Amino acid sequence: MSEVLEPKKASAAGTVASAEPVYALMDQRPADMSNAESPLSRFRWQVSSSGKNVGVVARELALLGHFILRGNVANADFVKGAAEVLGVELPGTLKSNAKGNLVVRWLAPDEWLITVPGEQAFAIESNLRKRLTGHYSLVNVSGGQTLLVLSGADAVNVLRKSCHYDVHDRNFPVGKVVGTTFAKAQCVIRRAGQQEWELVIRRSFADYLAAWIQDAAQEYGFAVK
Amino acid sequence: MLHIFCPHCGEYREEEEFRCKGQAHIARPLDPEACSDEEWGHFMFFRQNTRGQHRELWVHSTGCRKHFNVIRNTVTYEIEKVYLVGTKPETEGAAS
Amino acid sequence: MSQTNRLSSGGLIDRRKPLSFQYNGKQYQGYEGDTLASALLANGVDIIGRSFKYSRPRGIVAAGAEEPNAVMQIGASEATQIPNVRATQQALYEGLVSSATNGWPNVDFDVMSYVGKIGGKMMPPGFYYKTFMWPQTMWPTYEKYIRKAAGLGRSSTMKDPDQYDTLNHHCDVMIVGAGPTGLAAARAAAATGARVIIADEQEMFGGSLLSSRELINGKPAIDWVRTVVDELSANPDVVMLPRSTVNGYHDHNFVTIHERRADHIGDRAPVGMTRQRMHRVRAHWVVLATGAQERPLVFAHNDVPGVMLASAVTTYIERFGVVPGNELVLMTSNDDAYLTALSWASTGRKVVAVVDSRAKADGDLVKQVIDKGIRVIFGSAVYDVDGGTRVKAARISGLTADGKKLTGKSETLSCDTIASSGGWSPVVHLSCHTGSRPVWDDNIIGFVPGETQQKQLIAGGIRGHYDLLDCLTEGMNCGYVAAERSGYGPVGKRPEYKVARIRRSPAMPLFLVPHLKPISQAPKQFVDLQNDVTSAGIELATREGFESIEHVKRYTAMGFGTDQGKLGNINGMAITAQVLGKSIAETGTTVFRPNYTPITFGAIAGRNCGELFDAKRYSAMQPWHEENGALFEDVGQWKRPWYFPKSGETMQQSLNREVLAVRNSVGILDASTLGKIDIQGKDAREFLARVYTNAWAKLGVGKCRYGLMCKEDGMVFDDGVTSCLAENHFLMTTTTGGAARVLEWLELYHQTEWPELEVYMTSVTDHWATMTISGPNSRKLLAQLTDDIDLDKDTFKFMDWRPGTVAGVPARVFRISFTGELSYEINVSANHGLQVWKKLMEVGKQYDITPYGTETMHVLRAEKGFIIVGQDTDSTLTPYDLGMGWAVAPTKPFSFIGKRGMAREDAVKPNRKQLVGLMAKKPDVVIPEGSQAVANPNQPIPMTMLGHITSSYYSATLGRSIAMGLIRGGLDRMGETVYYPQADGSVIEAEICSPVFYDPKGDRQNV
Amino acid sequence: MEKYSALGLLKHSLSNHENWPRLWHNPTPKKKYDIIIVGGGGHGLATAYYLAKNHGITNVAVLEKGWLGGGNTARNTTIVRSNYLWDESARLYEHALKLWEGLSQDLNYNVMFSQRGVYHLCHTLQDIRDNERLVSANRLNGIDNEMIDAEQLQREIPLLDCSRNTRFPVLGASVQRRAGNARHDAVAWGYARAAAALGVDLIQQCEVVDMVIENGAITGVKTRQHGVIKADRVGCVAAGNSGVLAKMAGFELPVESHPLQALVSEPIKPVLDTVVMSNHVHGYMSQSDKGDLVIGAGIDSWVGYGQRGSYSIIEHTIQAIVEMFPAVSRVRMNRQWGGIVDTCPDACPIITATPVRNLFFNCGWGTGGFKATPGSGHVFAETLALGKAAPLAEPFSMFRFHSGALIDEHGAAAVAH
Ligand SMILES: Cc1cc2nc3c(=O)[nH]c(=O)nc-3n(C[C@H](O)[C@H](O)[C@H](O)COP(=O)(O)OP(=O)(O)OC[C@H]3O[C@@H](n4cnc5c(N)ncnc54)[C@H](O)[C@@H]3O)c2cc1C
Ligand SMILES: NC(=O)c1ccc[n+]([C@@H]2O[C@H](COP(=O)([O-])OP(=O)(O)OC[C@H]3O[C@@H](n4cnc5c(N)ncnc54)[C@H](O)[C@@H]3O)[C@@H](O)[C@H]2O)c1
Ligand SMILES: Cc1cc2nc3c(=O)[nH]c(=O)nc-3n(C[C@H](O)[C@H](O)[C@H](O)COP(=O)(O)O)c2cc1C
Ligand SMILES: [Zn+2]
Repeated sequence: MSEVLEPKKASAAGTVASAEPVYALMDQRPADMSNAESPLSRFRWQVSSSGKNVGVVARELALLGHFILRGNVANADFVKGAAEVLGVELPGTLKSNAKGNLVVRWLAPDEWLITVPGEQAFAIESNLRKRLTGHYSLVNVSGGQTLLVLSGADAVNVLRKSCHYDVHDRNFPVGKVVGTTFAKAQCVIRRAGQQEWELVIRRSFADYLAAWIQDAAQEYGFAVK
Repeated sequence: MLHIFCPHCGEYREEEEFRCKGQAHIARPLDPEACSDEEWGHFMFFRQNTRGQHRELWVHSTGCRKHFNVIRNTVTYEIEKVYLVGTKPETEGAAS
Repeated sequence: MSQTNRLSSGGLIDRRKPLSFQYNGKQYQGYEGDTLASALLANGVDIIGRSFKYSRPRGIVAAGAEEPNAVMQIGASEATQIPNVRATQQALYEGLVSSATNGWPNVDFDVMSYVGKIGGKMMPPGFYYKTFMWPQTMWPTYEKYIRKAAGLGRSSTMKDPDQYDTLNHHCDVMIVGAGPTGLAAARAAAATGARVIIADEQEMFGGSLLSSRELINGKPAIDWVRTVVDELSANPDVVMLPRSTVNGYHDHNFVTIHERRADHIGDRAPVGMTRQRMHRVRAHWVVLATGAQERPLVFAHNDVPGVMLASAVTTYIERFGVVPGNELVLMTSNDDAYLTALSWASTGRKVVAVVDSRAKADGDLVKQVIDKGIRVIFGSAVYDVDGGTRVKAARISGLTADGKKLTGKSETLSCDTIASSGGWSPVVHLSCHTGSRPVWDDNIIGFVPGETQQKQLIAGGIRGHYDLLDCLTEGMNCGYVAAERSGYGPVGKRPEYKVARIRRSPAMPLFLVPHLKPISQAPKQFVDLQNDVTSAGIELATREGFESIEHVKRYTAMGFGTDQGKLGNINGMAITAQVLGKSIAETGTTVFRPNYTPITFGAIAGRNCGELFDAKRYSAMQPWHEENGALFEDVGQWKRPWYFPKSGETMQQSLNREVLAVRNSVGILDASTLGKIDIQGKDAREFLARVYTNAWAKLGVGKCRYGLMCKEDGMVFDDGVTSCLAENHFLMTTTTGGAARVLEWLELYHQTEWPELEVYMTSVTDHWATMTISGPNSRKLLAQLTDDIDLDKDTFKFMDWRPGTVAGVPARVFRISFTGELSYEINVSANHGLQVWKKLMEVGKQYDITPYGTETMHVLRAEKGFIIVGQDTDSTLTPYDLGMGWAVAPTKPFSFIGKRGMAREDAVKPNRKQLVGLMAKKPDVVIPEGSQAVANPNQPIPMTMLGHITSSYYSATLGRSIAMGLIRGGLDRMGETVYYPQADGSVIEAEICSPVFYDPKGDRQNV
Repeated sequence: MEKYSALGLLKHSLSNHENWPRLWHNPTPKKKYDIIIVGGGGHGLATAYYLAKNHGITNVAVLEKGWLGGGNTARNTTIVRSNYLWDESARLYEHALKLWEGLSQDLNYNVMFSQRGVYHLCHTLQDIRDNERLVSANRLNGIDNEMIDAEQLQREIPLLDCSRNTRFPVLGASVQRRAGNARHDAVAWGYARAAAALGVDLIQQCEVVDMVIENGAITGVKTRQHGVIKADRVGCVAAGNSGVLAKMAGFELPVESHPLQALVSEPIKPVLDTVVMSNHVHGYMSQSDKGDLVIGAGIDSWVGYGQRGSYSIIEHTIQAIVEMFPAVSRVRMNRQWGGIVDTCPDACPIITATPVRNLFFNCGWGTGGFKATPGSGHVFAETLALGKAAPLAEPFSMFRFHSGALIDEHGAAAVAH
């Protein structure tokens, strides 16, 4: 494709003046969450028979609010605004910032994943919408993905069976975030603790990945919390 | 198995995370209607297919999803340089 | 059975742990620490197989990866059969079941060997190219018999009960080979804090030291090995992989290692353990410490059981406590083989003579042998062997100084074992995998690794450096250098190694021992034992013009076997050079490629089989579909409900029921798999205008529009509905299969062509659960589930969307239709998809709501003439060809993608294939999809074809069959008849019509 | 040329095979030829043979930079079939298949052409539709091809897992029974021998490094080893290196060269006596007369001239093979290798005049040109003799990429073969 050295002027053909809101905002959580199904809520885990040492523990952090935020870091007000609303700075390359239950992960130079407790989702979305300026995008993807935390001494080995990213302490310190391939899917991995790895799992791949993970973990002893 | 430096992630990553999108720097004609069939066909299909130092476009598809350019030797497979879309590599290698 | 050849002491076997095993149906005993080969030798088994082409009896030749003969069938049950296992690399375990691979009726008495004996002369290399040509029709018969003779071992016919897996690694220093060199390197690198991996294909670390009598720092070498192994094991940043073959060295220092985790334990892996594991390593630096393999000498009848490699004999004695014979003749061109004579003599068995091709030699080892009173015959060589199933005698003769001719009288030395050594060939294989070519080094009489692109260091035997002290020092230095270049060290104090040096006299380059007769007339002198390649065969190949070493390889099959020519290749190259009058350097080598030794398919596949072969993608409503008996269709990685049969129904009956339910009341489809892309930014509209063929400037908020996407060539590649959510906010849908492709394509254009456009795209395919309710009762149904969406037909019009609440869940409802009926696509966050679906089913019961799958959806849309990209299109069709010119806005200001392409000379030709409707003249005949149309079914073959049927169904709505298809110039041929000749000879007649079979005005969706 | 026969073999065995004649010689190149063919692969050698045999043009040289047949001809998985979708390609490949059917006799060299059948598996409903379309088109074009269901398939190929337990169950297959495979090296050697016997100069270790072009017409080529060699016409048949040669002549081709890999197992007793290919799970396999399972792997997405590709491609291929043939899980892979395939955007070859007068190209066969070897040589010889495209070659001009008259065979070509 082309080498764009001098960006052409955007054509203005598309813009029509209108009083309509610029972005659609919608609280997508029903008041009654009792029937909600997270991507892994129905998965029938096969855990190791009791008595065996447990090297890997899986735990789903279900039904959080997930948002993809995109914007330009050169826009100081966007960066500032996001930090104001989120209470943490937008993290730089391959990093995450967390404040309580709110975690912001770097996904790309202009893209972050924000996860928050489900009940705060709409408030944060609204506040971001109110505060952010310039060219940006904010998308609620809460129904499309979930977090699965793998912990235990052998969690790292499950990762090594599943993706080729270097998970050694020296390369993957706590707090780092990496988007990579995982089995035959894509996955964002954050090291949440010394022995804690948090995977962002897309809903449609959830059964496959869960089956993959438990299979990989069997030899170490596997439990689900 | 290539080991590719993603300039956006600032790290080397495994080839499986990327996809090669072919020759780099193929300018889409600014006025397609002014192109002859031959010129348009050339834009779409004809390629340098360089043996040696080759510039190509890659995308970090399972990572940051960003495109970038690579100078790679198609015989030795060594990657000589990686640079952002919209920039020129600092040193001009003799494109062969 | 007694182990007649077993020594009572010595070696690294554990005599307290006897193991019984089976070979060719008989029980034998060996010990823990044995290989199958050492155990067979201990039991005095001579013949372990028959050769491939001539069916000659063969014995064990080597002790490692270079073994060409002892390839056995292993496995106690059908499902655990493993063909072609090298006995020299198979650890013995209790209950191992093995048998020889070739030989009929058995290896000791083989009928085929007579064919080989009689027909051997008729079977020079390439004989089959010259025969079996007449009569032409006989070839399949000839081939059947050729194939019967093919192959070594046999594959299991059952599913493998074992599992395999893969582990990824990254390291600073990857060390291949755990001989003295590799261990010294690992120790050095690890001391710097670098991350180190060291792998060796043998059962334990130590390499050549496992059979060495040398001392390191005053202690037996094996003690040093144990110390280093303990030291490395204690370091968490060192990964140690015994029984692990580095099978491939790939570009950018990517190394694959095949670990046999359970092959030494039993017939199959213990429960909970994978049988084998592939390690995929990305290394900063690679140190190759793969050592050297001994080269045999080539002489007549050198394949008779009892002819072995000198170093292998040493290994069997020193490491396994096995003396593979009683009377040894040793044939050598160098000093090292004298070690074999010393070992043999130390067991109390007889060394008949050492036959040394050199006029003289006075190295330390030579002196020791002479001092022992062993007969050493200088300036001579073994040129022929007596014996059929075991060596009976060696024929020796004087040899000229250049090794080209025999001189003097010949003598016959009776013996049962001939060990030979023609020097050493560095194990350069891995260094060549990434394209580097080895170079010949006259000093060491061998090929060494050539220049490489890789971050690779080489040390020890692989460089032709065999002195133990040199190996340790070089290994250590490489370890430090590799670590330092990876950013570690330097370390203060380096270990010191004290090893007594052995003085060696110069070796002689000798490969083929001449015979009294010329090569072509001499008895067979085997070069590649597995493929029965002889020096005469090589000579013949060159005589016929096959002069390149690559031609020689392919014409003779030299190096094609499971040993990949480890034993024979260099000799073959030397012989080729000799007969061509060239130097070995000029002749060169063939290409060494992965694998170093063969590795199991299952291991490479790892856990990616069966259920885990590929992701199965499901929507949020999957549990319901499963519970309600859906059958599934694979669409990309998705499993989509295909149809929902009720008990006793045929497929067609189900489809009819589902179709009519939609037409008459209401049906429900899980449409979640459609690709969905959220697009935001002030230039979103402009972006859409560039990537779709139609116009987007005026699409108002709350409105939806269908669009076609083309590639630059103007051919349709995806389609879907995009909705305006807000002024700068759109939701695009794509085909199920196209979702990822489309998003990547959009990003490509945005990032590389139009970065100035302010637009961001985010996939929301998984986020939204989408259920389509379709049919005249769909509004009524929806009305019962929402109180905040005004469903009035004039407010919420066709191609509108509205936000609101459905079944208590916030939703976006799109009034779009792929069935032609009044339809609503309800989108909710997928966390609530199942609950809303269930509610719809529950409330819909009163309308007999009917779930339908992709097949019914296809029928419904075909009744309306709606296309499915990928089924009705095939990347050769423009929107105009599809009769969808209405979806192209050629006057848009920007030259949208595809515009120029669809204006090319060929794309605007009048008589292109165009999509039309087709009605079989007999309404109950469904024209098979794929059928090709002709204007005249009676024309001779090849017929002129007009196009093919892309979609074809029985329409319960219309009570007849319908079809869509391509017809050349079809849009102008309405009403004409075309013919579809079928495989059974019948011809289906059909009329060209509009593809809109039902409700052409669209009244049903505009209600 | 000495005629090969069983009797001859017996005769020669009596003289210890000391008197076999050479299959070809190593002539010193002449200063000028009527026609130079660049590339001594199967296609180049076949072209030379048919030029001499059919057109009486024997003042011909084949210039090969390495050893005869050492390019993709030495590296392919030897599948031969003619069941292509579009009329243009179907005609070309069927022309080739007909020539295959008498090739051993024609060349007096047994190329072991074995019509053991080639199966295309269908795993999805769309696969079925595509194959039905192909079968129907083939039938009306006079090319044998038929659909069979999963049960029959299972009976015909016991090794194949046709159960419902696989990730992508096999729903059926199309099979061309006249298709099969051949001994690849023998094809090159047989053509070389026959061409040499008719007077063609086969010059190995002779790399073309430049083109001599005067007034828009080619007059010769410059070689690394032998300087300039003149010719009235030049035909380039250099497969993966076609782009490099085009560059020498000053133009680009709609071709990219990619690594394509293949691999073999150790030799085992016969378990598979046909060729099975699956586009969907992406792998294919046959068993050679020596007993090794011959497996074609996928293509790397990047341009590569190194005759080797990425390991991940091998992994995917073997996953597919184990998925299709679970019984071979314990069999081992012996060797892998790669070739450089010249791929065209429409997965169809280019047989063409070029912007340079008297210079012709035959390339773009990509992952599937072995099967075309006799037909390609036949048609290209005619093209070189005529000085313009032979009728069967006409649709395959490089200029179709201007007009848009592409012949999209991706569906039929799909996996590499
Ligand atoms: C792994 C693999 C599997 C395949 N499987 C199949 C299959 O199953 N069925 C099938 O039909 N096809 C298959 N193919 C494709 C097939 O191999 C090729 O299309 C076909 O062999 C091409 O033949 P060729 O004679 O044109 O090319 P080649 O055999 O490659 O010959 C071209 C020759 O040109 C020479 N050359 C290049 N540049 C120069 C120069 N500058 N000067 C002099 N000489 C030069 C090269 O050295 C080479 O020998 C496969 C290919 C590969 C790589
Ligand atoms: N001339 C001689 O006397 C002579 C000749 C050869 C070797 N030796 C002795 O051999 C030693 C040479 O030491 P070295 O360490 O270089 O070689 P080595 O032979 O001791 O060790 C090499 C090790 O690498 C392993 N190996 C090779 N390829 C492998 C692969 N692809 N994957 C996994 N493992 C692989 C081998 O199994 C072996 O264990 C010295 O001790 C020397 O005395 C002596
Ligand atoms: C159909 C076919 C079968 C092959 N069978 C074998 C085999 O049994 N053993 C082997 O070592 N190589 C086999 N090869 C591979 C060749 O050794 C070699 O790798 C290939 O011709 C490429 O050449 P190169 O590796 O020298 O570059 C086979 C190749 C083909 C095309
Ligand atoms: Zn990146």
